[in-house]
Amino acid sequence: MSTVTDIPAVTGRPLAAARRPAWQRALLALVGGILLLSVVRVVTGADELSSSGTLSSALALAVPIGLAGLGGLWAERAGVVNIGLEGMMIAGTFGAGWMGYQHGPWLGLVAGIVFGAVGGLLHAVATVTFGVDHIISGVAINILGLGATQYLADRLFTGVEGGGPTQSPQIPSVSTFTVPGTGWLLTLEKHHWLFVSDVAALLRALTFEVSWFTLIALLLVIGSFFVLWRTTFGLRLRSCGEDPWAAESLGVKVLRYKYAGVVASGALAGFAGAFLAEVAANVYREGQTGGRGYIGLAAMIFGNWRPGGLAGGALLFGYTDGLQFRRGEESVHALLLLLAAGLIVFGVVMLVRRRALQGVLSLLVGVAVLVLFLVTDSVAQDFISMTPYVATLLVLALASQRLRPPAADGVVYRKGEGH
Amino acid sequence: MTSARWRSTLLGIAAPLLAIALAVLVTSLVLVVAGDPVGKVWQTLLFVHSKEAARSRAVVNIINSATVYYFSALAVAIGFRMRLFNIGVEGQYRFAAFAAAYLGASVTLPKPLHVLFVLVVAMLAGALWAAVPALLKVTRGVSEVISTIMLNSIATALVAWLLRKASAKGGTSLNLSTKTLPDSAHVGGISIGFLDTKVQVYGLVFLAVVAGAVYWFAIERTRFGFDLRATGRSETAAVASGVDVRRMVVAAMLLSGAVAGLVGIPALVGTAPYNYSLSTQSGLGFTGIAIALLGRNTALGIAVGALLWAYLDIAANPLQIQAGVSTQLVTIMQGTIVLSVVVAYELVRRYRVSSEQRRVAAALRPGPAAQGAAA
Amino acid sequence: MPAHPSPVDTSHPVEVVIAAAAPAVTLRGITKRFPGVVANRDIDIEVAKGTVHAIVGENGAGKSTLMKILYGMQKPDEGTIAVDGSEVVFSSPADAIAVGVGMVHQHFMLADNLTVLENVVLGAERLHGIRDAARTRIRELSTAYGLDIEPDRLVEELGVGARQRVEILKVLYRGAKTIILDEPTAVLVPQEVDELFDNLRELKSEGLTVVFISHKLDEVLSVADEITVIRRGTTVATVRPGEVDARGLAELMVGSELPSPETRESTVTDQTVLSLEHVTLRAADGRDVLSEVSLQVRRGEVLGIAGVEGNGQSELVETILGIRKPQEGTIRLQGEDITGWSTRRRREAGIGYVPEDRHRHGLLLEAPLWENRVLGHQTQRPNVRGPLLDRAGARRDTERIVRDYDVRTPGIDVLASALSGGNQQKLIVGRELSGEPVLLVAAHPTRGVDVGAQAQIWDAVRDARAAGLAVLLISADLEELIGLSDTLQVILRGRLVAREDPSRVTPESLGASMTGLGRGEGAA
Amino acid sequence: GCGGSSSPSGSGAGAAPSSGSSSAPSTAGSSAPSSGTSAGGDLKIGVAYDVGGRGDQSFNDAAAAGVDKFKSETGATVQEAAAVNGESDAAREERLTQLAEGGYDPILVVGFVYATALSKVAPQYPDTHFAIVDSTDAKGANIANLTFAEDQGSFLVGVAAALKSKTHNVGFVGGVDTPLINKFERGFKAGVEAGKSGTKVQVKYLTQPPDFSGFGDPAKGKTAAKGMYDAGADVVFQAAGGSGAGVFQAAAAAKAMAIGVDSDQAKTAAASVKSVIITSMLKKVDVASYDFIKSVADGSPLTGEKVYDLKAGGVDYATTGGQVDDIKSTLDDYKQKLISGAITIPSK
Ligand SMILES: Nc1ncnc2c1ncn2[C@@H]1O[C@H](COP(=O)(O)OP(=O)(O)OP(=O)(O)O)[C@@H](O)[C@H]1O
Ligand SMILES: Nc1ncnc2c1ncn2[C@@H]1O[C@H](COP(=O)(O)OP(=O)(O)OP(=O)(O)O)[C@@H](O)[C@H]1O
Ligand SMILES: [Mg+2]
Ligand SMILES: [Mg+2]
Repeated sequence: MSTVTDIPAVTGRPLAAARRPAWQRALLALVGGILLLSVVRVVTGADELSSSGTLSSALALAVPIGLAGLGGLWAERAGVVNIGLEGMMIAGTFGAGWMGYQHGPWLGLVAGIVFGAVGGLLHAVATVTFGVDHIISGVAINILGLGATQYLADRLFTGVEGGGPTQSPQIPSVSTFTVPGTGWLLTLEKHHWLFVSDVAALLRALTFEVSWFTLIALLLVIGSFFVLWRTTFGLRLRSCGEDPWAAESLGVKVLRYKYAGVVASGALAGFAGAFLAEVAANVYREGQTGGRGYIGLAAMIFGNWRPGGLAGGALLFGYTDGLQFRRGEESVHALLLLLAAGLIVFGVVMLVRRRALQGVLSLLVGVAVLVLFLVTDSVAQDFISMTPYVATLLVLALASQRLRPPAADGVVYRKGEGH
Repeated sequence: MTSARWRSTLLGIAAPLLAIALAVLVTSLVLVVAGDPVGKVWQTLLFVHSKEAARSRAVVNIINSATVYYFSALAVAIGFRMRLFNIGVEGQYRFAAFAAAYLGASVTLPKPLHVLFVLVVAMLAGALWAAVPALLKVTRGVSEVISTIMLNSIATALVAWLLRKASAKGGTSLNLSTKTLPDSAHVGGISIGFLDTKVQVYGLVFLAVVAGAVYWFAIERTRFGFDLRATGRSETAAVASGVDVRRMVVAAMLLSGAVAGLVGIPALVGTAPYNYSLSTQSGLGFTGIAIALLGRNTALGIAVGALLWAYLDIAANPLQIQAGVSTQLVTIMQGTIVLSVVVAYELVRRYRVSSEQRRVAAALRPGPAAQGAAA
Repeated sequence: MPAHPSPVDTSHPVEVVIAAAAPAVTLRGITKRFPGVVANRDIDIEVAKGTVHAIVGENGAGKSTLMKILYGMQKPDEGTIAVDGSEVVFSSPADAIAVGVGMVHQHFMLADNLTVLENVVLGAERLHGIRDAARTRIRELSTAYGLDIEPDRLVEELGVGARQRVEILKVLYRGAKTIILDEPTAVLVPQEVDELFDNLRELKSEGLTVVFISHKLDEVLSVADEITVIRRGTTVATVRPGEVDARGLAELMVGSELPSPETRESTVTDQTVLSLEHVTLRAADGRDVLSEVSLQVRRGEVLGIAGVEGNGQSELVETILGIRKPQEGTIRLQGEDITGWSTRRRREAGIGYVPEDRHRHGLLLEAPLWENRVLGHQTQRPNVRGPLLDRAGARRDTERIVRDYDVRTPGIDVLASALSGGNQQKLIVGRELSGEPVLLVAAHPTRGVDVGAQAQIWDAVRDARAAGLAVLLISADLEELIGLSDTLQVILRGRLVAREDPSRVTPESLGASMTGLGRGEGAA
Repeated sequence: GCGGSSSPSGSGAGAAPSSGSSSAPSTAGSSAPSSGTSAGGDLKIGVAYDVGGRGDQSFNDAAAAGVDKFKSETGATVQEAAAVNGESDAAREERLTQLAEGGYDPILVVGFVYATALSKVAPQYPDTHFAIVDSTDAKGANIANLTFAEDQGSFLVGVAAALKSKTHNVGFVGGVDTPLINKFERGFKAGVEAGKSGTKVQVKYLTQPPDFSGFGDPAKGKTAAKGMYDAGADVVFQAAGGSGAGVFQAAAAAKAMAIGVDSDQAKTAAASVKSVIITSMLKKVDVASYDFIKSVADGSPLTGEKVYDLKAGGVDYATTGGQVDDIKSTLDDYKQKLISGAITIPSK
């Protein structure tokens, strides 16, 4: 009976303390990522891979997706699945267009947010008050958002100079800011040096003619993290998504927090819509969201229901989406090299972990992609438009997925009826 | 007992009736606010002033649309029954419809076999496209919500490319299409005797009925269905009971994809131009989600939902042409109905609970016989 | 304010002696109806300040419901609540907390994915914020009451004992004056129970009031100052421990004798049903969760596994069931190597399974009882015929189980979630003993089950054992473990570390060897 | 539909056409009382629009402008209906049937997606006159196929682009990758090559069918055009419907040039971007629709294929803003060569 003392306890994990803090890991990943990209750029000569133009396009394309994802985050952290983001986003584009063309972009933004929030409110009434299945309500809101805005646009924009049933008149532009004295970044970028130029391009993308809306969006990501993880309000809201009955048993007014989360969710989706209408374009246009609400939802899941992760997901999508517009044939071809490297590394890792099938498969595909890269020198137009979707799938398939949705996400909660 | 049964049937009818009342109310409100002619709209929607022929055509068109929706919703429902969210029916059916149209036009077979061939190709192609998210989920843990969203877009690009490669059109045509299916692959329409119209019901409407019956039977009456539902209700309990959840994920996804593959087929083999082209109907996968939910994932409920949906779709034309109201009203109504139905069911549920409590309270009074946990 | 019982109340067989001070809690005429069931009917209870007041009753008697009403989680249909002599109306637990009532639920009310700190401060953020001040306060309380709680751990990493202590800490953190504990001891080992009772006495000495629910009557007698018995939703007696013994209490509850888990004559044969040889199971991070476990269960034998929760019992069970695959070792059932078999195949081969967490692993809460009868036996008669469900057969057999195991339910079409915890358990046990299994893997088969039903379950297990069933029993109830087992092994940190003789071991010495302190014969 | 689009599937399109649509009250389905008295005043005209319908600021609007012109001249009755995104052939068929059944004649059908439906409906109403814009797939004695030589018009703006480009690098942004938009691309490329041999042409389509959101996603248009300008282009031709607004924005931001489509967009685009639009490829659907209705009113209805090419004045380039005045003679030269057949554009 003396042998037992040295056996490790069964419960409990290796302590997280041994790992670096999250921000350090993120920084490391960022530097590693840039370096990898830089090497591929130098090897392939595809300069668009990390040009400031590509990166600023990536940012512009990522913002609406990220905002929608952030909307999803707020709702789902409060335990309400929000598949209605698309509809709320559509409402946002309409609100921004309608108010924006009359009273300028800032009031347009407010209207976009309010319209999105109204969609959120409807979702909250259905799911929280009436206990309706969250998916049903979300689908209904997508349909309603589409129908109602088209109906309203027909009523409100027809006959207005520059407008029509499918689009609003022009909305005045949102101003941008440029950090003064950073012109040298461009010079540096133009040298195409390994790593240095890529970093310069990144900095330039973040400091040159950036829309104020973009800045607000970035702040919202950080702000969401702060509010949800560092405040009482956030703790209560998250507890409603993890275990509403436990929260209820401690006197948390669960319904109220769920309402707050879902309405905030709608407001953020509305912001995403306003961004599309006012920054990405200068009009409300029917069908302008083009499924970005769903992509936002995907980004949120991709990011494991965390603001940093979803921002990463949105940026990945925005980057690969933007890249196809930047000498796509050549740039996407260069991505193949990156992909081949990824697959081969993954295959080796899998083999080391004795998962033969996955390892061999991945190696084979990796080599095939490498061969494809070597024997071709561009990717056909026809396939370029798949880039962001394929890239997202591949990253998900290669990254080990330990998804952890809020435990009571999507569960219909009725007051006083917990088990 | 009989009076209790009466009550429960009554309550069962109450929910849909309440839903319709709610939807009518909300839609009328929208009309009033927007200043559209409320009375005229409802008359048009009910085909009050339509000619006999138009009404007959509408009936046939509703059945045809509903047939197509039915497959789509059924495909979605198979996944839903085990909490698998297949948003990818859209991509699956378009990929399958293309494959079936293309391969169907490139073989020569005698009549019944040729139709069978087209059906089998469609189901296999749908299942193949659905296999990707299934495998990604079970081997790499990729959420099917993400992968199916991505695969819809990938299918769009892929099919567009294949269609361009395969297109039989040329000259001045601005369409792209596969070759026309030969006669042997056509399924004749059915004329409904008492309806005064030349438009015919898709021959494959029977396949939809059969699919619904098989679905009901498989889900409610077989071991497989039990395992599927058990997984949906509690994955942990299902695992402990011996269900191999990974295998269920793959099976449900493949079945869902196979049924999705059928979505495009009634129109493909049932009406001219018997090919897949740029004007082939799209968006059915998303409609399927709404209808599956509307029908609460049951075979019968989905049938009712599909008919209702189709009816509103068909009403869009007269609404524009006769009542002068924008077709978006139909979209608003569809959204409203989905919400009304679920809200109505919830209200009826609450009423049922509270009336049950009152009943218990009343039953308690007489004496100690009614005491106890079991009432 | 009516601080004293109204004159209408004359139904109490034993009158409560009312203390001079206003009672901590007075419940008057509480009635609560659920669809199909009256959970509480005209209940009257008075809890004196600074006492431990126990509430006992059969499964489904309405104890939990009553406590939820007192805690503001459910609204009574009729009746009044008074705290410290003044009448109150609770619309949510917040109101109850505000007047100093706290509750520990038996089904933990903890969010797994939040830290201990977050779970504790939730709803009481105003006291010490949500960061350092709160952390300090938690450490203080933890030390003061010997709770041994680390605020920054995720709750999902904690074992049940620790979770129970977190629940208590939650209540203490809020400075509750009246603490409700719903079956707090069901998951604790004796040492932990003792610690808990020490804590309760300490709380009492500080003037706090404790309302305590348990099915373990000797525990109740040892710790309570007053005991209220509830039968079928209404109060039938309030007694003091000195006035009654366990048997008397049981009779008040159910009108039957207090049963004992003792197994009479041995039925052990020499035919091995289950054998594990050097089974090692590793977690994802490579650590051994089970190492080199070897054991045998024979026909007619009950092998008891004793151990503090979280030492690999769940993993052992799941490995035998095929839910987890061991990295090394062999599992045999009746001589056949089943290591590579699926769970389904194992269950078809005759392994019955009573899981420790009935809500997660044992039931489809949203399905009717008869479908729950099918669960786990989807390929066996009378539930199926070939690939088809046999609804009639399953329903008939469900009715048999409801009858034979005294499952209190309005019918077999109600959802499993509507049954009280104990009745859910009876249904599961009944199901798993159906269809003549060769091996029963039972984790805490009588947890949360009242004394009457407990006896029935024990009898059922004994009968099956006599008919040749092999049983692997895991239980936190050491009396049950010692009483039922033919052989006892102790599991500690994934290893079988000791073998005990159930005819000689006492709960105390067994408890000691479970924590690695005791001395037993070394075992591999 | 959720991931789909709501944009014209028929044509790359631009802003409102020149002729009178902004002044006309454009509530769908309005049947104004006849005020005019000239021939055709008792005509009941039916119009089936493609997705987007009247007021889409695109080619549906162009068709509507022709109808409006006729209506204002004669006081004819007009009944309109628009397609729904991604609908079935049966739904299209029903729309045409309802119009025909309602006694509307002539019936103008806008968009190639109607071809199948029209070829089924037209034979059932042999006395009704139909015309379909952008398709030759539906044939019949009572069908006029109104098509346009988009490639010729695009050729001319291609020449203009090549001549105006200082970087010898130009771009083409197509809304959706369909044969119709491919036709614009082919013409444009040929024109660029003719204008200045060796000029680089960057090509990008925003979406693939049946995802028609490429016709209504200005954000994508902007990103694509920005990518081209950043990669050295200084003129970009857009055939991207509603997404074109984004192309103009990108041009303005890059201080570069853009070319509009369908209507004279230098007139109708937002004030802030008007100056970047050096010319537009004009596709005069209004002329075609007016001609067709008039022909029916005059008793000599058009049938069969009618190609609106340069010769027929169906396509052209715009000169608003005077930015191509310096090369006008060259452009007109090419125009003549195209008309005479001295230059032909490959059809694949
Ligand atoms: N929310 C509810 N809905 C319907 N019935 C309920 C609900 N809560 C409790 N019941 C029923 O009320 C009765 C009393 O349940 P309660 O949980 O209070 O019993 P209990 O005394 O705690 O039993 P146990 O000892 O098994 O825990 C049971 O019949 C139970 O099924
Ligand atoms: N919404 C509900 N609908 C139906 N039944 C419910 C509902 N909520 C709770 N119940 C059931 O009523 C019973 C009382 O719930 P409670 O949380 O008190 O469990 P419990 O009786 O303490 O269980 P245990 O004995 O395991 O501790 C439980 O068995 C629960 O499943
Ligand atoms: Mg209880
Ligand atoms: Mg209990």
